[in-house]
Amino acid sequence: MLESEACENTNYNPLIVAFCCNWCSYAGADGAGTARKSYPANIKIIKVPCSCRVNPLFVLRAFLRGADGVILCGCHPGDCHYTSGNYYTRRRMKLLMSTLSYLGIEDGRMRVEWVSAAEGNKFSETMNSFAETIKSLGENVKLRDLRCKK
Amino acid sequence: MLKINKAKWAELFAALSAQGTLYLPAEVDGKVDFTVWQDGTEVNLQATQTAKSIKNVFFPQIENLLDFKTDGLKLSVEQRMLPEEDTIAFGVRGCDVCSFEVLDKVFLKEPVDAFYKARREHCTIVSLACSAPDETCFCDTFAIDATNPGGDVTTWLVGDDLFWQANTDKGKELTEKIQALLAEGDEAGVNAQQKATKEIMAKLPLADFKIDPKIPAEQEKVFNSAIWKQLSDSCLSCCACTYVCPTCHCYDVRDFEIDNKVERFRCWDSCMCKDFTKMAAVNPRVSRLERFRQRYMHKLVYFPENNEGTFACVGCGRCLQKCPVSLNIVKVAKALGVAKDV
Amino acid sequence: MQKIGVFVCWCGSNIAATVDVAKVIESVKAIPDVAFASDYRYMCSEGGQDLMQNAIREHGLTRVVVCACSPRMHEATFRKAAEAAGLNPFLLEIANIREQCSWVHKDKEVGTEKAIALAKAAIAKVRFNSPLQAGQSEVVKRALVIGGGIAGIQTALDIAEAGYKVDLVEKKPSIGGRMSQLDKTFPTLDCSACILTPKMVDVAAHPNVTIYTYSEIEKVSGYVGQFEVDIRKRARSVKADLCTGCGVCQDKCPSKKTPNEFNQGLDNRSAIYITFAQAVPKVPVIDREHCLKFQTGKCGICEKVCPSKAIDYTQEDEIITQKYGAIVLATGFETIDLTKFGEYQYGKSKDVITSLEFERLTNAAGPTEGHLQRMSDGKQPKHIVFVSCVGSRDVSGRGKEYCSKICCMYTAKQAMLTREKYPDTDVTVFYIDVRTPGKGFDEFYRRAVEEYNVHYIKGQVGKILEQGDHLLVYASDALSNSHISLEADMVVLATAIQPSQDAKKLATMLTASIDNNNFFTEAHAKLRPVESPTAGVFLSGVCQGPKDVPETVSQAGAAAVKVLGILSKDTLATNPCVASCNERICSGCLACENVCPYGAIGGEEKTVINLNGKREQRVVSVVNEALCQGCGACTVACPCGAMDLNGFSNKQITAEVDAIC
Amino acid sequence: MQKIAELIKKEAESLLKENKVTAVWAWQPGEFYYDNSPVCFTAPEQLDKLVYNEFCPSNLGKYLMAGSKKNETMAVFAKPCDTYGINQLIKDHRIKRELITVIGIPCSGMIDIKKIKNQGVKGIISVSVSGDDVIVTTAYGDKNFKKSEVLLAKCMSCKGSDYMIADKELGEKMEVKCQKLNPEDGVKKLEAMTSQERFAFWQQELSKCIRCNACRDICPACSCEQCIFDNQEAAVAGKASANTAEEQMFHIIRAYHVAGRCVGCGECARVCPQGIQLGLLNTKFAKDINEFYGKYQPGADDDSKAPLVDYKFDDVEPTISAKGVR
Repeated sequence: MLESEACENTNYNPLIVAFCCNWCSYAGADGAGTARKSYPANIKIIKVPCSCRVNPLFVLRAFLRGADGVILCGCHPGDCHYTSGNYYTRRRMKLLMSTLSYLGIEDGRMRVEWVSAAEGNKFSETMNSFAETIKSLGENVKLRDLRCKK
Repeated sequence: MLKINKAKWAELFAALSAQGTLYLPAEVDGKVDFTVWQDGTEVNLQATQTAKSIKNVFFPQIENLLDFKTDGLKLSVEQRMLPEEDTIAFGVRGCDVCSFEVLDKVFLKEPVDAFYKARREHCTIVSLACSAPDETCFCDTFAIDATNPGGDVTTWLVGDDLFWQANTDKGKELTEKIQALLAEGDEAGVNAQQKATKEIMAKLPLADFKIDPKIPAEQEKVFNSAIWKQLSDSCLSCCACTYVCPTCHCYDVRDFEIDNKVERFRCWDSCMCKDFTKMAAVNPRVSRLERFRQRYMHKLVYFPENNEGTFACVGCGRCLQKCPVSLNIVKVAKALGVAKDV
Repeated sequence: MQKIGVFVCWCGSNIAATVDVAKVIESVKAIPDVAFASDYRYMCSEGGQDLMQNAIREHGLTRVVVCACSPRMHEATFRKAAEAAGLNPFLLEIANIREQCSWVHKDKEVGTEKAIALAKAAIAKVRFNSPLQAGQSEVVKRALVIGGGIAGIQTALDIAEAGYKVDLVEKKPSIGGRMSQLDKTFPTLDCSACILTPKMVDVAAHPNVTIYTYSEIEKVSGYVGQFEVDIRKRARSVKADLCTGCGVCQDKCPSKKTPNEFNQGLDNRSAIYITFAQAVPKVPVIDREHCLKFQTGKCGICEKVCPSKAIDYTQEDEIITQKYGAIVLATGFETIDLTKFGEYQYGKSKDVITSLEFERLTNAAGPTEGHLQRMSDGKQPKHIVFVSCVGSRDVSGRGKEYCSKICCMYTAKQAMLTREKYPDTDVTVFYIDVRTPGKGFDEFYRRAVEEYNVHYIKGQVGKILEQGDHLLVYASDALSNSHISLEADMVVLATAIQPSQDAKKLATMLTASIDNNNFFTEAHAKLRPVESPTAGVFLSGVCQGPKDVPETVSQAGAAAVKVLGILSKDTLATNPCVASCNERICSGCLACENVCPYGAIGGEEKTVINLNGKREQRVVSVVNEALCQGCGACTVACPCGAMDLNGFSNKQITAEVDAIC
Repeated sequence: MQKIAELIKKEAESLLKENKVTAVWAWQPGEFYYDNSPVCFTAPEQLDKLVYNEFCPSNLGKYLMAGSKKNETMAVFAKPCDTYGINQLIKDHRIKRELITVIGIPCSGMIDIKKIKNQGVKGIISVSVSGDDVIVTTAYGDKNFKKSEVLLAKCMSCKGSDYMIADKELGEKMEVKCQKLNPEDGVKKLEAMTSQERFAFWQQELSKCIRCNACRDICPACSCEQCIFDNQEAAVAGKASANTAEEQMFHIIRAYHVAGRCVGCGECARVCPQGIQLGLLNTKFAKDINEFYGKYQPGADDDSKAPLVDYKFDDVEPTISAKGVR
């Protein structure tokens, strides 16, 4: 099993793409920075105006290009800067995640979290826990385009 | 004529496989297709037709041509290696054998396609005569003898015996390598089968389907036929017909970018596609009618005009089976009135 | 090919300590279209900006990437600087290598590697940035203030004084808010009503102010400069223009069993009532739920007794739709619900009250006309225990984690006033800490202890039991590390305060964000404390966080100034990062229209040039750029990618993804 | 069916003769009885070629798009299942309702010629159907089948004999008689597998894909002016299969784009030249939508809000539990 191999390989440093909405989660990430709450460096943030800007295509593209995990962070439901953007995100990503699981992709490679601007702590905790999950899952081989070897 | 009994086929395939990568019709997931033989491969020599044509072996759907690499501001270009491994294509039906004649006229003419040429030169074709033609078969229309399909070696499957006859030097060379497995055989069985097969073919619905060899001369009339509209209206513009066709050979060249590298590859394309051959931003054949007409004009008119009357169709009938809306070259030819349906 | 300039900021040692800036420069220089790369100690300084501007001019840069702090800090600064150098401001991107790199990673090698990756992602994105032109939208020269407490009143007055129209909306029948319920104010001990009432009168009388009491916000749409708000003016059942506020109706009203909200339910009021004597407007309102006329159809006494024929049972709610340039939230606070704090017997014993109830109890206009007496038997309490931090600084999950800030001071005030008025009453205060940072605050507290002999015990009250007509208070004494119990006649709970219930609803309507405790979030904790993250929406008073009166008033003034900053302009630059539809490929399915939160997209049958370059007529989506706020919901709903978002285009985001992976 | 074919012919004739429409979409015969093609008739004299039998599986709705742009009046014959797709196209503004006349025609199920041929039948000369009996005459002799056993998969999960949209109905409604299949059963079977098994299954299925786009081009929910996969600007355009990851991407996104819009007509799976079980993907989305957001049948109407452009405040959260996505 790939999973167990990766567990043993402690040097394995998964590549994680984090899409963060500008108003809550990106600010939350800034908050984590201001409070010096660390998280693994291989998590890289892409700023989007709202979590509803994240097209499932971007998520798949990241996996195709070799990301080991993709996390999408937005405002808490009800707190969307654009009133209802994250409600759409919630449906879109729910279905996408369900389908990825159905296709036999490891559950947990993709995650959606609601992180508010005030939750720098939560941002850092979420990122640490997600990185742990991905570490335990090992490298993404199932969705990767073989041409994109790192 | 030589022969080999079913009991020894496994040995035969192993021996052939030792001479090069052996492609043969095998059943995978309920479908028969050309597959690389390995121990345990479910060889199927009964199927009239493989789902995809042998074209895939010589002209794969996707092929890397070269790589660009950047190192800082320096750019280097690396050619991909030519596919020069020896291969054997076994169990190729008459129609598919003839498809090479069409493809050769395209790829081996100047400028020669090095990748196709390398594959072609390193391949020995072992054909398999038809004994159970299907209603969609119309190779006879193009004077292809399915019961004597040619290639480097011709084989016939009669009962449990596979009869073997080398036709070319390449074929003879291969035969010598596996001589030990082959026994002398009697032609009578083969002849009887050929006769029976021809009788069946005569009963099939497309037996009388012929294409007027003079149509290239009537290019303008055919081109302007009013019937194109009704025909093309029903076409979905998908590429199913193109991709299963053993003679369609259009491709697109594309780049795949990865960080500091670009892989340039070619991939099959179809003149039926909206985004085929973009010139000055758009496909010059803007309407479905024009694109639809192009494919059939090419097969029935332009290609023979440029290639001593050879139609770019071998009557394999795959498009008849695969078109989602049952449009196909037979329907088109008949509708155009270029068929001599006696 | 682009000519990209990359500028890497040291931010003193903030970045440079964890990121090898030189190495970042070296890496980006190896990217073919990076034409210039340089580092600087403080890019945001004038010198840093000069460096960038000179490079833009000298090297003809077509795109700029600044690797520095969060774009939330200085994106605007750098874009402005780029614009001054002749580059379209939207051709600049920030790589956040401080908050999201140097501050969260310790290892220099790791930090440097990540900084390079972030720089590369920004470079990949900026290649596809397109020059954007901010449009202009008109400013409606009118402000809306939601909440008619001291915060709202002050903000409204300041805006009105500056010469702009302002509407003040209050949910209750009168303005005045919490401050009108207070007896005295610390540390000066002025009478709350005496200082508030003139303000109420001023605001009511001001020609630029329109007050909507007994009204609520129904709907908000639009954007800064152009908000459109529906205000539901609830039916008072009294014609305000005829009413003289004589009060005969409430005297004669036979239904007098409704708990009086103004007195925190300590006494009852009539169904038709004026909230309090100084109410503005001094017009009663019929509480239809408790009115006999409305409930049974029989009665109608108030109509008969009203000398000015002002009673109107047929009045209906009215929706007032008005446009505003800016909105101020001043929705104030309430005390938390104490049902989870069973140990204090609140609600079970009538003699356990909240400090706000205590305010009413000691107020001359309160239920006891200012006489301190027990609600159970009317006797004057001889020993009062004050408990501070009830539900504040509570990590048990029952209360609030934050400090309610005002309790220490008002508890000292209440204890001191009790001792002054009733010297024979013994007063004990249990506290966790006494926090008195404020002008004259600590002196005030010391007076309570030293001059008024209020017993302060550092410790928490664990349990209160009723014993006969006394209360037995069990507590810990943290200083002597002992358990104590003492008898009390009355216990006053310094109950935590929380934002008003309406905050959450309003936050959703206004798309202003709120924090975990439902306080409105400010745009920047330090530098933009009165602005919400939503342009044109400002915060005044406790709705943003616990505050006392003077702090509230100063923030109210600050919010007014921010509003004036908008109202004084004729037009505002609009956000050019809006959605745009490529009509050539738009199929007209209008999935985008369905998801747009702003109604900014609509379908139109249009003649468009199709993909073949031919004209054809079909339905396509059309974006109203003035309404679009740029969330991007439509771009994902669009299956064919016809809908894209300026500044965050499919290509830009894809390029970032590719660069990172 | 023969009787209905006559009714259709008569109806088409009167529509064209009375100039009520300029075009009529129906089917015309091919070479082998089983290979009928969709066709557009514009004159009454063409109608002798009109055919309707057990080999008319195509939904003609999508063909109305081109004429709709030119404001042509068109009539279309639609089996009950076809009406879902037509509604979806109207909802997506790809067909103008006022231009089209939908004529509902009864159907007792369409025969899957592949099922017959997969049983080793070759050289078909003619097919005759009478009730449940199917007689296939071949160059190698006659073969008999039961219609109920050789129906198209989509007919075995027939949604019923009601028309979701019809300006006129011809003949009497018919039922499909066979062992009914629930399309969700296949999904459930896959869901019950382990993650690895599912991955292996989809690897095998999707690696067959040759990117011919037949699934997309036949789909009544895939009606974009330009598919995102044909748009070079979108950076996902791909013509050929480099490896399965790209195929996965194509099929996930295609299924995702039609999620909540896929009417479940099963045409994608029917036309796939590679026999990929595409229905298992689309049905998964439909099943999830029904489970998460309440029952929804795309194409049952032309004005409801599709689940993915709608939301509820208390929608299920996209969280992961130990057992997978819940």
